[in-house]
Amino acid sequence: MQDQVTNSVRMQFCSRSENVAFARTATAVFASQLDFTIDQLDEIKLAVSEAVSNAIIHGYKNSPGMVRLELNIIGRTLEIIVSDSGAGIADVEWAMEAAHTTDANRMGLGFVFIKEYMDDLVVQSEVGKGTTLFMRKSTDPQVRH
Amino acid sequence: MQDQVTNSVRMQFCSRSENVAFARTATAVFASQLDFTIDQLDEIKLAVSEAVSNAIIHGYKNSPGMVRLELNIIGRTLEIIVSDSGAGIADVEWAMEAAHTTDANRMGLGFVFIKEYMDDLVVQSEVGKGTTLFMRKSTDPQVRH
Amino acid sequence: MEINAEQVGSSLVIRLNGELDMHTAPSFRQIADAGLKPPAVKHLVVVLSEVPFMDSSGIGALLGRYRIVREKRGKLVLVGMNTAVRRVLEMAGVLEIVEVADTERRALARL
Amino acid sequence: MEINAEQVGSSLVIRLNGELDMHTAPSFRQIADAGLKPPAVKHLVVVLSEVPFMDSSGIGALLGRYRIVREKRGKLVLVGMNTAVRRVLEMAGVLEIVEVADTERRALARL
Ligand SMILES: Nc1ncnc2c1ncn2[C@@H]1O[C@H](COP(=O)(O)OP(=O)(O)O)[C@@H](O)[C@H]1O
Ligand SMILES: Nc1ncnc2c1ncn2[C@@H]1O[C@H](COP(=O)(O)OP(=O)(O)O)[C@@H](O)[C@H]1O
Repeated sequence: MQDQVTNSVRMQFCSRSENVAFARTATAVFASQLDFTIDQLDEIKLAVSEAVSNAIIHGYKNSPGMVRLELNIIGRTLEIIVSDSGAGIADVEWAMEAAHTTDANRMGLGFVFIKEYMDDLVVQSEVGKGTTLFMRKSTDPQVRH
Repeated sequence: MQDQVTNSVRMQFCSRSENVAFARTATAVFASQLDFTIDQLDEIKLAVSEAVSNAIIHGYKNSPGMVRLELNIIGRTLEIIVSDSGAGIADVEWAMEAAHTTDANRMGLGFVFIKEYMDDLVVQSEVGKGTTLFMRKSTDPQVRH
Repeated sequence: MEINAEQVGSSLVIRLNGELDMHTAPSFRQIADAGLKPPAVKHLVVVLSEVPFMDSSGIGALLGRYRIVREKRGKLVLVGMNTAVRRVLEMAGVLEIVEVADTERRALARL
Repeated sequence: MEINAEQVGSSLVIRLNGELDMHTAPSFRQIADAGLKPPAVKHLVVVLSEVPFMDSSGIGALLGRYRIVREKRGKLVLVGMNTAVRRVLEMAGVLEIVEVADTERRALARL
């Protein structure tokens, strides 16, 4: 059975560091329409925080741009799509590995956390065009996509 | 001195009753980037709750549609724009008066609350096209626009 | 929103936990109206201490129940409002027509 | 984020109040690095009991300070993590290299 999108919100905000907190909190508020546990909501907040931070830091290199965040409720699953129109990732597979980073001041943990906490992660990226992360998390951890 | 928009977020969500809570909470989270008091944040939540409820109830008459919510930080002022592409208001001046309502089950308090709690309210509406509320609130209550 | 309803003598006590708006007001309305059906139930006590937020949809739901108990020659008593909720109820003029009590026990003692 | 820093003997105690992410990490970093400048200050105690959230930017800021105290042959002690913060620090392997204490007093007693 293919569930329908029953509720959705699309957000677009400036690539400013204070909006990372906005993005993860707004996502948690929306996500609480499903019966996620407190721990699961914490996991969702972390994943959004990492994805939006990456869009600001790596995508837009801390200069002005717009980050998009789309949330869809599909049955008992929350779909989270974070995208930027920034630098893009040259080698997505490489970037997704633990400790792999192109910024010496960072640790390459973002994708590790997202993979650990989300049921599903798909990354689409094109150099010079931007990056989109498709994430899914179900209230029922048995469900895999 | 004309201040610039320093931060902004645009949201778009389904006209579902559960999104009223999402909208007011997300707005309060974004608004807390300015140094509003707790009371002022409560006032902002109420205004957004009324505006979004109206878009869903009167604009879309509880049928599917998209509500737009735009937040701009301009100096020490928060601008809140709530709009729908719904029914529109035939007589805006009449509708904004206390106890005026076109729905016998309601009380005509929404606009009263918004006017009381916001520094500024402008309503643009066209029958069959939709309604937009422009609201402003400053952390410094002396500032009027 | 969690809603707990209990009949105590001639009063219906409803304890709300959560925000009262257009999304949650319908269940409050339903549960209150069902509890107020029996002719023996005349009064309504609504405990708001765990209600952090209420807007005009919530106020409308309260005033609708006020009309029902008034027809029964009963009273509506509101218990334990926080500042935000008290302010909107005040602005709406609700506090001038309903009774207010500090605690559920005091509310019931008065009825 | 509120940040409170105090030198206690050879230790710098930093008490954080708020979420530690890319927005708030820079001020933590700045205040910690300033407090760790004096050669007499060898250890860093970070009180996390009022930190409801931390992501990889926060972890990066902590690990950067860990490197500084290690060069001074001092220790980094983390105090009072909630479940969410403990989980990400564990996943990142941070809890294997730093010290952990229940209270600020116990942390200082150990240094
Ligand atoms: N939105 C993005 N735009 C461009 N590059 C990105 C984006 N997200 C991630 N990357 C690349 O992937 C690498 C790994 O990301 P991540 O695992 O989050 O670690 P970190 O942020 O610590 O570098 C980054 O260093 C960067 O090169
Ligand atoms: N977004 C909207 N679209 C269409 N009509 C609206 C909208 N907002 C308000 N109205 C009209 O204005 C009237 C007064 O609104 P309000 O003061 O909020 O009171 P209430 O919602 O209780 O009716 C409504 O009854 C409705 O006719």
